[in-house]
Amino acid sequence: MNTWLLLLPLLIPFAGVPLTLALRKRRRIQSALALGLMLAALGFTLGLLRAVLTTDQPVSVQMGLWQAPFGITLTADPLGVFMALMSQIVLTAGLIYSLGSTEKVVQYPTYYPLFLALATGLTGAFLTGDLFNLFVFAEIIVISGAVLTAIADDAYGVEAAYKYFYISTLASVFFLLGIGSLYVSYGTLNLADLAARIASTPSAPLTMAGIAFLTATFLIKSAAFPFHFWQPDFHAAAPTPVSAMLSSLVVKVGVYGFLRMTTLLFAEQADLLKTLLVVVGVAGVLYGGFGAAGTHNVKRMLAYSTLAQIGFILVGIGWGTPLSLAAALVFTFNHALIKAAMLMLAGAMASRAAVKSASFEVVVGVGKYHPFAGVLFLLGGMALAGIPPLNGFISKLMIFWSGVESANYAALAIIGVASIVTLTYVIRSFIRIWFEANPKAKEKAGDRLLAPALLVFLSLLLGVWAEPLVSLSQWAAAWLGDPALYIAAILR
Amino acid sequence: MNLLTSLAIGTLFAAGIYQILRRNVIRAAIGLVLLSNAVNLFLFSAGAYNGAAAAYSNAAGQISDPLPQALVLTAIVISMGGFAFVLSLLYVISTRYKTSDSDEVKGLKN
Amino acid sequence: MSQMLQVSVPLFLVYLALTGNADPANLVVGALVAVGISLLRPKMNLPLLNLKRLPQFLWAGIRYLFVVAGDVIRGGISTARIVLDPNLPLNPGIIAIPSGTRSELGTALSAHSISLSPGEMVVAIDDEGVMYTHCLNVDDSEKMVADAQNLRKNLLSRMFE
Amino acid sequence: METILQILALFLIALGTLLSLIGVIGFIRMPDVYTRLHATGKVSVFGLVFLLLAASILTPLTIWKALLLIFFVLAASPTVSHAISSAAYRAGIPIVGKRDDLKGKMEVGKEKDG
Amino acid sequence: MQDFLLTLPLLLLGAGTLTALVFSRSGWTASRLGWLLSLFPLTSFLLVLYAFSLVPSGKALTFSLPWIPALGLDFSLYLDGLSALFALLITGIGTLVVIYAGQYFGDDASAWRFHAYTLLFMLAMLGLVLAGDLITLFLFWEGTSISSFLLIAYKFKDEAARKGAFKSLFITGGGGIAMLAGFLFVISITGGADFKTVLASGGVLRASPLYPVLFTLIAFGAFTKSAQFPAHIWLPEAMTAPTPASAFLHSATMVKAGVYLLARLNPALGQTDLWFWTLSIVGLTTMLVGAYLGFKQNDLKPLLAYSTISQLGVLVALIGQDTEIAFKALVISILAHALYKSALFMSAGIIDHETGTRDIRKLGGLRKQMPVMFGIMGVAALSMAGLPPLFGFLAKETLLASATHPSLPPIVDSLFPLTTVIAGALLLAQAGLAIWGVFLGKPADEKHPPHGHDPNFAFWLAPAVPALLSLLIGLTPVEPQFLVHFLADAAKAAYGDKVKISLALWTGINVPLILSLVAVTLGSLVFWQRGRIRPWMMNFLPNLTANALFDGTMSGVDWLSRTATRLQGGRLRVYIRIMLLSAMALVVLFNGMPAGVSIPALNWNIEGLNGLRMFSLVMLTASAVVSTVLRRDLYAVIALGITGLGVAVWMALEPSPDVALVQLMVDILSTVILILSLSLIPRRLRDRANELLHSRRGMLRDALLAGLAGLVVAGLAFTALNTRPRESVVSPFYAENAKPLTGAKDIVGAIVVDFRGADTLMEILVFSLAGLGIYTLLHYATRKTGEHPHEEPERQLKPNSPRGIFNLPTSPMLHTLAYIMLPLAFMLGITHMMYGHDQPGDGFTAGVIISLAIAQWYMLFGYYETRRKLAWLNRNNMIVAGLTLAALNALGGAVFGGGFFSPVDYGEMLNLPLPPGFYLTNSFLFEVSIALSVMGAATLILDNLGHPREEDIEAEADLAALEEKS
Amino acid sequence: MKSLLDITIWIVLIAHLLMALVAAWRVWRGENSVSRLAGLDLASTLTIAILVIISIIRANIIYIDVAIAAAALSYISTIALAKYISDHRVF
Ligand code: NA
Ligand code: NA
Repeated sequence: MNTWLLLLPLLIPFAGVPLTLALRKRRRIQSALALGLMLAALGFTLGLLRAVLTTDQPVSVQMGLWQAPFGITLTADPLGVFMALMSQIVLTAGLIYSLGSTEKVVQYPTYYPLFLALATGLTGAFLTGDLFNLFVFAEIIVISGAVLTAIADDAYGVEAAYKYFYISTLASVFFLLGIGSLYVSYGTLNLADLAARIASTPSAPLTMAGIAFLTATFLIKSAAFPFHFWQPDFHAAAPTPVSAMLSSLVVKVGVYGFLRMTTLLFAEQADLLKTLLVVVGVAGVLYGGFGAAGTHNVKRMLAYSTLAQIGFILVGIGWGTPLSLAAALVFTFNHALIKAAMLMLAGAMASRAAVKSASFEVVVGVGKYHPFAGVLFLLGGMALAGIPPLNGFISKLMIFWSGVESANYAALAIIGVASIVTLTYVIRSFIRIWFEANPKAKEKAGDRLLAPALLVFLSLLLGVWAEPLVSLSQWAAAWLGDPALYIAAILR
Repeated sequence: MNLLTSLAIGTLFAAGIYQILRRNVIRAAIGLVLLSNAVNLFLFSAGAYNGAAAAYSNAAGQISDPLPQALVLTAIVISMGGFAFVLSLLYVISTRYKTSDSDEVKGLKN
Repeated sequence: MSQMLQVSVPLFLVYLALTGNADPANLVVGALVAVGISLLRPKMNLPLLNLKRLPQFLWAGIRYLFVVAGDVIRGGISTARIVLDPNLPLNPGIIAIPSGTRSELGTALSAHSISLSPGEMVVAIDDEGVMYTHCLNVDDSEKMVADAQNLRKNLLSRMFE
Repeated sequence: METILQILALFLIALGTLLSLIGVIGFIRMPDVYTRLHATGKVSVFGLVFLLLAASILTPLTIWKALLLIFFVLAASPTVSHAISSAAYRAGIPIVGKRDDLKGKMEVGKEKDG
Repeated sequence: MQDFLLTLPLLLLGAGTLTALVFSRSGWTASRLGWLLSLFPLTSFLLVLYAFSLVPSGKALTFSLPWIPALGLDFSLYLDGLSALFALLITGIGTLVVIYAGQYFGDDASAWRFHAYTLLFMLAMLGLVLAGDLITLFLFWEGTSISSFLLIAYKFKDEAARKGAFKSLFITGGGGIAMLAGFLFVISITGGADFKTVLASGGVLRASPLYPVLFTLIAFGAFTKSAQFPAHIWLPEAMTAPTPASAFLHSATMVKAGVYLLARLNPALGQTDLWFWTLSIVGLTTMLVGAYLGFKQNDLKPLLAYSTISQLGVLVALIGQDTEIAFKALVISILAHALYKSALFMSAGIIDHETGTRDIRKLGGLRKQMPVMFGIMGVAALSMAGLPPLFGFLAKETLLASATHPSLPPIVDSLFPLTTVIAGALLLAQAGLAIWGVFLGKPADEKHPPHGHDPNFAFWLAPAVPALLSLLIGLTPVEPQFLVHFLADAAKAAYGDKVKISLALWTGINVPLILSLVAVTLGSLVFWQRGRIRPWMMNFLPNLTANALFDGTMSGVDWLSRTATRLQGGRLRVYIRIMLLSAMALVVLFNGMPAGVSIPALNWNIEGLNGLRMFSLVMLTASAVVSTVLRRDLYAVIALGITGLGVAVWMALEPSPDVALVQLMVDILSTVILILSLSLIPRRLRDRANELLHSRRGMLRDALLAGLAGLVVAGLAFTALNTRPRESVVSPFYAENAKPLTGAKDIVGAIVVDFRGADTLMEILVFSLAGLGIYTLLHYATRKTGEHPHEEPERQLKPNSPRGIFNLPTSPMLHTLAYIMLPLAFMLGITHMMYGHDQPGDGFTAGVIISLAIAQWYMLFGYYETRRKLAWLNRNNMIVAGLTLAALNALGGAVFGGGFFSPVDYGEMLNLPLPPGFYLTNSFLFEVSIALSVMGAATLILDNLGHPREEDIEAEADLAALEEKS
Repeated sequence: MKSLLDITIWIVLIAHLLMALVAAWRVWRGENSVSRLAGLDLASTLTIAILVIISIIRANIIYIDVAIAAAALSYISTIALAKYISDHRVF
């Protein structure tokens, strides 16, 4: 039973690719089917979470029943299922938005197949227990994301995809170099097995090289400063529903990678890495914050903001205390919801602008006719800035708290100061779009607001009733605290 | 031999990087191919001691490590697909930006 | 039907060559595969050959092969001599050789066998079936190739008319 | 019998390599593209053919499979030389030699370097 | 049970907000709505009163609800004297403000928004003072920031409102963050957030080494909120808010939040030198600055705002003291100020509303037209001036009393009274300015005297009530005991010890009284000489404001932002260089280059095939390098082809025939598509970009960078080669089990389709996505923008001209070859699928082989003829079939083989008579599905890269339909 | 006899690799695109030959299977290049 709970969230979107492609001539059925499949996958993921929670044991499947470490392991440990659930929720919202989108791209026959492929890649990346398999899933994410961006209505989509792809290729190269280094040192690819062997012989000739290259890889994947260059362009140019997924989920693959590195694979050697993550994170918080305040386009602003928010998360991982890890997880989850919602709102406003663009001088004053969107945007912005009663506040509270408790005052001070910048750009953009006047702005229909409304509601809910998410992440963080448990659960 | 092999891999990698850094996008694309070749060769050298026999179950004597070979197969296919996609991007860029100079492809900035 | 056979029978043989076992099951599978592939064939303008002329076809074909082989050896030796001669006695040039047929296949086969033999190489072919051939030594190629071509031509015409 | 076959194989290999060598020497010595194509396109191919025959003696390789491979090579290589030479002519690469029946029959490219 | 009582006032205000929203569409006028909505704050006022009557003196009423147990956080409320004082002010004045706002907006039906914001703000404010723990307090604290942002920006059409709103939010928000950090420090020290714990652990807190930090953070938060110098600058600009909002925010409530916080935490954090000095200095400075700047104003509202600032300074300074009298002064001043300042603000609003201006230069002589307002405003102003017999006088007396308290340290004991007197004098002068300017004096230009008359009762009722109260409390002969105890409780809560309160105005001739007289005389002098003094003040350092600080910060932020975004310059090559260097830096940082790279580790034995390896290595390296130096892209591509061959040979020698085969196929495929894109991108474009043809700038730098990277990788490979084990950990398993478990001789093949089948499954997805992506990009995304128009069918050669490879049709020779090779390629591919488990080749090679044969057709017959001749070629459906089959096949493993992806031998199951060496397993089916999807994708790639301009029937139809839609 | 055979084969293999190098050299220094193309063509023929020789040395026909596929397809890239050289378009 549990086997299927683990397999289906991955298998359904995968099978959805050919199915929706087969239905490419009947767009209505195609899109409905895509949403249906995604909802089904989400349902099974919830079931999976329940299974893992009740048994407090990871669910794992050996593909083809080849026992670990020889076959490929699918693993839903608390962290994995946590991330998978996050992805599926946001992906569902993304599909809902696509159904109501006015962009041409959603009408292309391959849009939904590509979207489901993205879903496959994300779910798989979080649920696989094998290093190389993770690489493959990451590649699925890269190619589907790049394609979806290249075919965007936005004329710059191709450029964005081109830059993203080259930089991702760099990441893939680093990833393979890292995998090779670890394989030659430990002769295995299964994460649990690898972790066990690294623990027993911490310093093989190429261990550190492996760490270095994996670090570089995940720094690119998580678009952390100074490996971020692809991100603002890419997230700004993609079709709105896609950019929402990219900025909220895709960068989390890197975050996930660092969580695995610091808590599972290199639990012993991770001190340097953790320090590095704090430094990089702080840099990202500053750079992203100021970039967001300085850029000329709402979507870009939100992309830069992702850079900053990832910074917060990396700092949390770097501090590495149970509380800070839990904080990082809560932050990860909440940011996914918020950022998706905000990008959707930005896109929705762009779709209502005189010419379809998200740049400020176009969308300024467009909010005049859309007060509801304004309320959503203000709430989302508050969440982003960590203002109660929205979920962003919980994230900020926990990060700050863990900083206080682990006595990391320097970093804490900087990110504290930087987080006022968030408030600045959020409020400024709100003022520009909803308060300033623009003669060109006309009453105009655009993308539907259902999806962002749902996400904002969820953010509000998770702010007011934060207990479930917080305890969930503490549970996951507790598991991260003891890699032996994970290893034992897989190699049993 | 090891030294020569590793130097060859390094040279291939360097050539790839150098090409990727060319302004002519076609050269940069060629760089992608060279890079993936270099990485694949590296994966080979990450395999356990390369034996005298191909990795077939009926082979006599020490066989070469099959796992990296399988990984390389996957990596080749993946990078092949990506490479083709990049080429299509380059074509569109050349029509949209009327250039094949990667330095002139900077509509997205700040 | 005969079209299909003309495609699938050779394919069947190729299958056998590739798999290299004459197990009855393998013959069946091979036949199925061959037929299956021949179903995908594009409509081709192969000259029909009816089965009662098959032996004649084969006989002509074999002779054709020998002619070609002869040319090849002859050309090979002459070319080798040229290449290895210290002062490279070349007299290259392009000469026009009419294939004498307008059918694509016929021209193609002639051009192929000419090009196969070292020393001559068809550069271009026009709709009349004239093969513009590049030769290492124009003078001796001209006449040799010419009568070789006659031989080929009537062999081909016997194979398919 | 065994030995005879091996001697035959040895002969074939030697012959094949010889042909390939001739091909390469021609490839180096010949004055222009067209003449060079005679060397590469054919001679070295026959070298390969003889090697295959030898292989069918020395290895489990069946003669049928060898013949199939030979067929591939022999079918392709003349055609390829034809393609290359026509491309060269079309591109406007001049031929060495006085006689050229093809001259003026088709429009050719300006640039001397395809 | 009674605890729940505390939630009711909050719930009521929430209900009020919702009611306002509900009535948004009703079209009710603001005044009607105002009356209705005023019931909510009124009721909660009464409820608070009732609840407080239940509180035993000196105790507190608490309510607590677990909020985030995981973090030990509760949502808790807390009612004692201090919170009651503020709660009653908020709800009481709130009630009046709602009514007043109703009148102010008259029959404007869109003012429901304002009502909603007001009630929302009231909710937040009430929650702030009723909060029972630091976190709950913070929740409401931020709430007040946001809702006041909305109130200040209410008239968002004018820029000043937007600016003011942003400024207040920025400053108070920044303070909020600092405060949160401070709270977290407190919590981590005391181990609890609720006030019971915090107030009880003052000793621990003051002793903690972190005390200075947390004090600074919390004080910063409080100061920003309570507009203490230099953070006071947002308050005057917040006057862009509609007057009802100003009256509420800036008299009774929001600005007092900081005061409340300090008073609340005084027992825990107070009574230290740091506390005393900081609060005294900041408070007194603010008092002076506010009083001074206030006297410069001509507009009534800023004038009142500055006097508020000055008052807030007083309050802060008082909290700083450690004397009973100070806290007596504190509570009295809070009450007094709330009363007269709200009255004054509301009156100012009425004046503005009736006469259309608030400028005291334009106003004047209105006492006849507006007697009632004259009365109300007069009383309030006198109270502000601190003249008997008004409540304000008492406030000032007690203030002076604490200013002259003997316990004060030197210097302060002279400065405190001095500043108090000066400030008092200036405040009196300001009060005079207001009254004189509006009612008594003459307007600046006599010709246009202001017109206006008293509004209706409902409008002036709101200011009348507090004004009257400040008169009554002063005049009452007998102290109202209730009030006394009430204030005493409040003061006790703040002071932490009993505070004796008396409301008697006359306490005999004493120092405070004398100082008070001094202040009054001084003030009267200043007012009398205002004609001289104010112009001088205007000219004296006219732009000496702390705004410079704010603007400086803002422009700093902007500068940093511009710099940050400038780093994103748009040049991919720059990005890659930076990333590459950083990555190499990482390798160095992690010390990833092991010492294994040492010459002794060399071994030069050229055994086995090493010699040949060397040749192939030389070949591939040489051609790779050559491909970088060749000038023409075409040559580089050819050289790349050689590199590919070299790699293939090396792989064959490794020995790994499977990979060598795939490498060969891929080498051919990538050469072909590279040539395709050469033909797509005009050569002049490529040459213009080719540095080898002109500028060589930067090439050396790139060469160095590349060399560095190459060295690192070489070192990596060298270490790997020298340290790799003779036998991997996992591979022996594959070697032993490939044949028995999967029936495959080819171990690599077994890994690809069985042991690690999941990788392959996803790999073919990637490949298919690439194909689909190219198709969509070239036939949909770029078509809709009409970037490359359709081309007429291929150029034809003119009849009877010699044919070769060039143009179309190509020569018969080539046609024949194409005809022969296609079915052979199919056959080859099928054998790869069927026997791939025993020999090199698999589904992927099968797919590529067939696609290449088809590509050859495209070359030799052209697009349209090929599509016509190979009608069965539907790429998308091939991908559909391939991926579906792959998924089903994996499921088949689960159904028949016991596990997802498990090997199943259908042939055996159905005991079919299959030829030896061919097994109808799901591995075979997997190969088939791989072949199908790869074939589909590869054909898509070749076809679309080769013919971006030709029509694709399916796409054309789709796009046509799309056009109709839009 | 056997050893003689071995030696010959080794020599042959070295010879082929040298020839491949010659071809590569021609690609680097060809007087025009077509002669470089001819070099590539020669190199791929020699690659097939090398595969055959390896299979003789290893007495293992799996290399022949590789060679077959190579022989069946390697000319396609040559044709593509030729077509591009002749009129700057391939398909
Ligand atoms: Na890649
Ligand atoms: Na295989």
